Amino acid sequence: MDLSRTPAEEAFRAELRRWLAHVLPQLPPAPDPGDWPGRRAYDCAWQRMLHDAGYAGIHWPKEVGGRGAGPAEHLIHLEETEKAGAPYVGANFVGLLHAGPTIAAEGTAEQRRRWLPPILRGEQVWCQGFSEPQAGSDLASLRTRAVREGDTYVVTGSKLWTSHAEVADWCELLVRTDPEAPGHRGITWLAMPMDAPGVTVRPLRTLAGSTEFAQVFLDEVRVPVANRLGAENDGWRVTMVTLSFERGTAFAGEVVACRRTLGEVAAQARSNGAWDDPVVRRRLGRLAAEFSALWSLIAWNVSHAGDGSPGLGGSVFKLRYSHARQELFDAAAEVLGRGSLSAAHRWTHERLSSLSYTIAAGTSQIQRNIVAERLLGLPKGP
Amino acid sequence: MDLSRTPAEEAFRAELRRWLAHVLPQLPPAPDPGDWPGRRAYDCAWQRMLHDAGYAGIHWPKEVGGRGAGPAEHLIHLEETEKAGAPYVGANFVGLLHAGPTIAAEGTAEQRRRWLPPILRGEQVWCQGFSEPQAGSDLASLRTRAVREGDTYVVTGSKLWTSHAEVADWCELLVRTDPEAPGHRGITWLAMPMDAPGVTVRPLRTLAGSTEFAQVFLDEVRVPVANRLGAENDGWRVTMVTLSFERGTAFAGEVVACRRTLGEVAAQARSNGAWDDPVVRRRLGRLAAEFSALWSLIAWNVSHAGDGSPGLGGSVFKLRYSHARQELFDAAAEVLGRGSLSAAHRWTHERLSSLSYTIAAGTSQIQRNIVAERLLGLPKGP
Amino acid sequence: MDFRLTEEQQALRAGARELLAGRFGRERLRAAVEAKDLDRGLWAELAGAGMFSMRLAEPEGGAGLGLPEAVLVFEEAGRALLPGPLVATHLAAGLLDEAVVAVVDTTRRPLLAEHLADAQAVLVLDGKRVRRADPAAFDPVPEPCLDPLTPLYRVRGGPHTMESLAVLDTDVRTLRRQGALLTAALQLGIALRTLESAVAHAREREQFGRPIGSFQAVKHLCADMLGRAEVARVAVYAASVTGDAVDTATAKLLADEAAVRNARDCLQVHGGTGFTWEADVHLFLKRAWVHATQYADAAANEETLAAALRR
Amino acid sequence: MDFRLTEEQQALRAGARELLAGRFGRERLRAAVEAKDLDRGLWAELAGAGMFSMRLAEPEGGAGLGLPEAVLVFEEAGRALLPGPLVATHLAAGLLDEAVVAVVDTTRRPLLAEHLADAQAVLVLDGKRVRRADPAAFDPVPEPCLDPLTPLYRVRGGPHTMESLAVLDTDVRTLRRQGALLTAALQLGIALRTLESAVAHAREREQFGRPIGSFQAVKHLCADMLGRAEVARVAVYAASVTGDAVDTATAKLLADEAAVRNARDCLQVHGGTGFTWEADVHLFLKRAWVHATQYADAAANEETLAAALRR
Repeated sequence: MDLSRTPAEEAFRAELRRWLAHVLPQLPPAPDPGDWPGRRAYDCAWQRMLHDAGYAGIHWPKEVGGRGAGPAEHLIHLEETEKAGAPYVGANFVGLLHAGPTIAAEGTAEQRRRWLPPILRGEQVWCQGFSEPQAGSDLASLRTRAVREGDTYVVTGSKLWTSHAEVADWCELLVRTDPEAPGHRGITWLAMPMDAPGVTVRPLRTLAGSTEFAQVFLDEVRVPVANRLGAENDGWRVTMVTLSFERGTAFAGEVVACRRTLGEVAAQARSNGAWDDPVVRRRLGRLAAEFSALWSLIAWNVSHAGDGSPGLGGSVFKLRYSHARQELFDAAAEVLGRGSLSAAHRWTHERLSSLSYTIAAGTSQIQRNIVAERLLGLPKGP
Repeated sequence: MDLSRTPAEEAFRAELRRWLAHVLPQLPPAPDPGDWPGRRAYDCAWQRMLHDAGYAGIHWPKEVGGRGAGPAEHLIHLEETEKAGAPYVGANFVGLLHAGPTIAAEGTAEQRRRWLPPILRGEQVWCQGFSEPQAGSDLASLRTRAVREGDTYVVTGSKLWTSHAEVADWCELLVRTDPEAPGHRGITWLAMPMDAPGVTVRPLRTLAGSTEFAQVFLDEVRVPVANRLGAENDGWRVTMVTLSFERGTAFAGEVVACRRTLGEVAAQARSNGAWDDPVVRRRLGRLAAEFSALWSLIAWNVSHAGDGSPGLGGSVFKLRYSHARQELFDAAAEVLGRGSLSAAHRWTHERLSSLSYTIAAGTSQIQRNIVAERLLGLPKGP
Repeated sequence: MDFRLTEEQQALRAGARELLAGRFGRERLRAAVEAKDLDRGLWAELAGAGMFSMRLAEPEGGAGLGLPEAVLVFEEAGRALLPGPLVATHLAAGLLDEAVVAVVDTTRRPLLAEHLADAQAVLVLDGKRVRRADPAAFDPVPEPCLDPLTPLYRVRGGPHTMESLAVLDTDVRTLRRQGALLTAALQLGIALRTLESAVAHAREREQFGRPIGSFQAVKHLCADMLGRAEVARVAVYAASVTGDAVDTATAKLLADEAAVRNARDCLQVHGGTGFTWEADVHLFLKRAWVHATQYADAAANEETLAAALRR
Repeated sequence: MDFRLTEEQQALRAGARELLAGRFGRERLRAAVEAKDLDRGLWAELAGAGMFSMRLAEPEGGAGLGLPEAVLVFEEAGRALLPGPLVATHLAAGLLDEAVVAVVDTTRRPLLAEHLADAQAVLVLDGKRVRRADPAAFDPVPEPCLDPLTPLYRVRGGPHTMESLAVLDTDVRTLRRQGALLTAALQLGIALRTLESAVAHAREREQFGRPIGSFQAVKHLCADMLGRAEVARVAVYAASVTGDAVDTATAKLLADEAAVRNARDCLQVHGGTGFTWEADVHLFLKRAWVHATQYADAAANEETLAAALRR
């Protein structure tokens, strides 16, 4: 058990800090949240800067274009970029954190050469076409269908909760290629160009009032068979390789941000008198413990990432983190008192969007099933 | 919605108070908790005093020997006896609150004449033989078997969690008469004399260190067919008539007692300084709200008792009450601080025995199923 | 003692539900989300039906009804998610003549007030007195509210503003208590409606080849929702009968919790389908959050209850 | 940075587990429940194995190990529900020569101390200093403890008693912090063991024709138990590496909660079968309650954490 940094790790941190201090002031002003092309351009420009400085794909293997850094550097990178207020991964989320790692793990040499470098350079944006109106928690029941015609799949159906669909170049798409096969079988992973004829994107307004997500309609979209990752009908396994992995570190930056927010909530409480109430103080103290332990859990998961069974600790992390994040913004609302009713306060928007955390990417109920069945070995329900 | 008392109700209360003030000082000293014959004698003597004063079976119909009082008098009775510190129903619990009402509802005229008056007069004590080692929450899977031989059932098996078994005259027993029938079917209700040959009682020590319960072993015990309530194989329905009813008012006295305890905990907090901590104060305030509402819920259930669907509100009550009771003694422990470690404090024993409330008579998990399926109409699980 | 609703009370509640279903159904609700302005036609109908004046004596234009009846009507208003300064206007009946009345509670910071622009008069509550003011006296500045159906205003008002206002001849504690109770009734309606919505969705929505309501995880969420709603219901009804301050704190505390947590769990049961702007779940949650800050919040109610223990 | 246990640490933990399984298995545990007295033979073996002296330098008779190693051994002790003043005796290594040492914390009321009659010496902690005393100095009176494996004593000790005691040359804050951390490690062991016990029971016990572990209600209890245990584990390990006061507050807070709530849920999963004296579940719950009051309780830990926010 070693949480200290080696001289090499400290040197990495120092160099990263210097670089961040140098480049961040050069960034253009952040775009308006509703300006999708502007957001794409901004996020991709940032990704290009990371790439040119050697920070793109920090923990990706060198052979696919990454830096090949170890867990310590990976965590330092997440921590320092967050602390410096660097831009989020934004439009490059799916490419860097899901589609990319999936291609790296399951793609042919040709596929890796084709898709990975543009992701790392911030040239191509990916989105994710997994969820469907009828397949929410039960992803395996998806209905979007692909029929093979020669060397092409013809895809028809619709996808929900797709972020950045408006500005994406590619969509990692799960489709049903065998309508007879039950559940997980009969699903195939395809890379679909978003400019293909038959693709329609319609923005979806969330309860927070924003349009972070879209619905994607697919009407006989033709996707080359060469765009398939893995074998036909093997898409479920292909996807799960990364789905479980994703849950380890994808939220590391957010945990750093939550700890910063918690400090701001405490400062607000000190300034408006709420701090005099031990109920408020102790609630914030408890949240400090939770986020501190979640950070340790990430360090633990990252340290064990090479031991096989990647990301099984991710379900435990997601269960606790999603709840803690909601608690944080509830506590912030308590500190604000009647001020929490204002939609203009940025914590209000965060409070609302945090409501999705116990639902998206597997509800807390589903996560508990996964933990109980896969980690604890309890028998499957009927 | 009327929570006021009519002059007649107030007169009933005044008379009851006068009577309690008169008789309670005449009671002998309460027996030692481990002295079962002493407890039986004490509880039966108290029941006899209630009977002679016209307070036995307060809400039982007059035709079976009760007073036939309405819901208001019933609640006043529960409230005043508790407030006056009168003895609990104790050894007569099963007779007065379960076996008796079951016999009243399902027994023949002859059976009612035979068993009810001795219950009301405090002459015969009943115990309950429902639970079994292999049939806890899944009561319907009970294995104690009764084979009919002429006008006799020969019963073999064992029962668990039977209170007052050492001193009971009768046991209301559920047995399996049709081993082929699935689940609820094939179960029969019998009144078994506890002095019948083949009945062995072994005390069971609980985690609280006390022996409130016993295990009852049955080795070819012969029970006359005349002791059967309802038809053969219809025992499940016979029992459920009262099981659901029981959950309405059986805990009314306890809720009064919890409110008194809460006041004592507040007094203790005021005397040891814990009261200065708003976390403690607000926790106690919240418990005060909960117990106040639980009392209102009893009044609500009692007022609606005549409307059919008896006791469906009982599951909701039991869910909340069992949790609130545990919370109360946890809060008491917080107020006592390190003093809560003392086994000599009476709140410690209450804290430990309260742990059974979310388990006994249907775990909270089972209660939630009942609420969801029977009250909310959600589909049964597979 | 008979805690059951009388036939008249049942009829009153059914009438209120029917009126609201007809005049403020789902389409009107969604239209109101976009429109923002108070529907004065509907308001006049509510006034005509006695929603605000019902507790005044008949000679004064009321129906001579009591708090229990008001609570039943407000429960229905909560269930329908009816917008507008309902409680304030009801409390002002007999005190002010204006048709739409808002409340400014000067004991709370930051000083925010709901519905000011729609109101013709304001009840100003501090710790000791009830005053009346014109909305303009507070120099209101619109503040975007998280609940799209509750317009909110940042108001200015120091002691100087307050002392120049006309004092009304009524007891501020009674007014606050009744305001808290009627708000609790609105919350009760929200708690019940979100329970029904969750149950309906759980019966209908299929995942893994079965209605999700057949899974224990969903069942148990719904069972706990019912527990909260029923406990809140008896607490609100009991406080309406006794009018007692501690009973009112019990009612507000439990109804606030039931509304917020039931709306929250309703969203969880709906999953992604409840997370859109077009689904109604969020409107209930946001309104429940607004009401939970009104008249007395959880901290205040718990302290009231604690202070009453072995006084 | 590599948060994994080294091979030596894994071997140490496995060794501790093996030793305890051999010397303090279920039969010995149940015998200890009846016997009450400290098993001095076992104690000597633990001492011989370095349980108390392990952090001393080798020339001083220790193994030169650190807090991370001590935490792993204490986790195993918690898992085995090993009785005795383990933490106090460990803290006293290098300060006192006695084989069995108890602690009296004079900052807490009522003044109760564990294991006094078995101890040959006492570490007395107030807010500022560490002193040593003979157990008799406190005039101890046995007080029945809810945990049958933790003998408890009511002790007398005013300022007069305290000031006459010898002051030890060590920092009270460090001692308290290490005491809290090692107690957190015991709690971690309890949290893990009760999780395993619940899972084993849920796999085996059948109701309604299926193992109860196939029901979501039971599954989700167990999943949340794992969450608590794993979060407590990383918090305890991290604090053992940094030695930091705020990290220790995090560890104790989360480990206390994990132990108490896991033992509680373990009992719920066991249902009636766990409610008997003969079942072991209650022993874990009672011990977890005892530990939760030691060194720093939830209120103290939360205040420590709050104070560190944006200091």
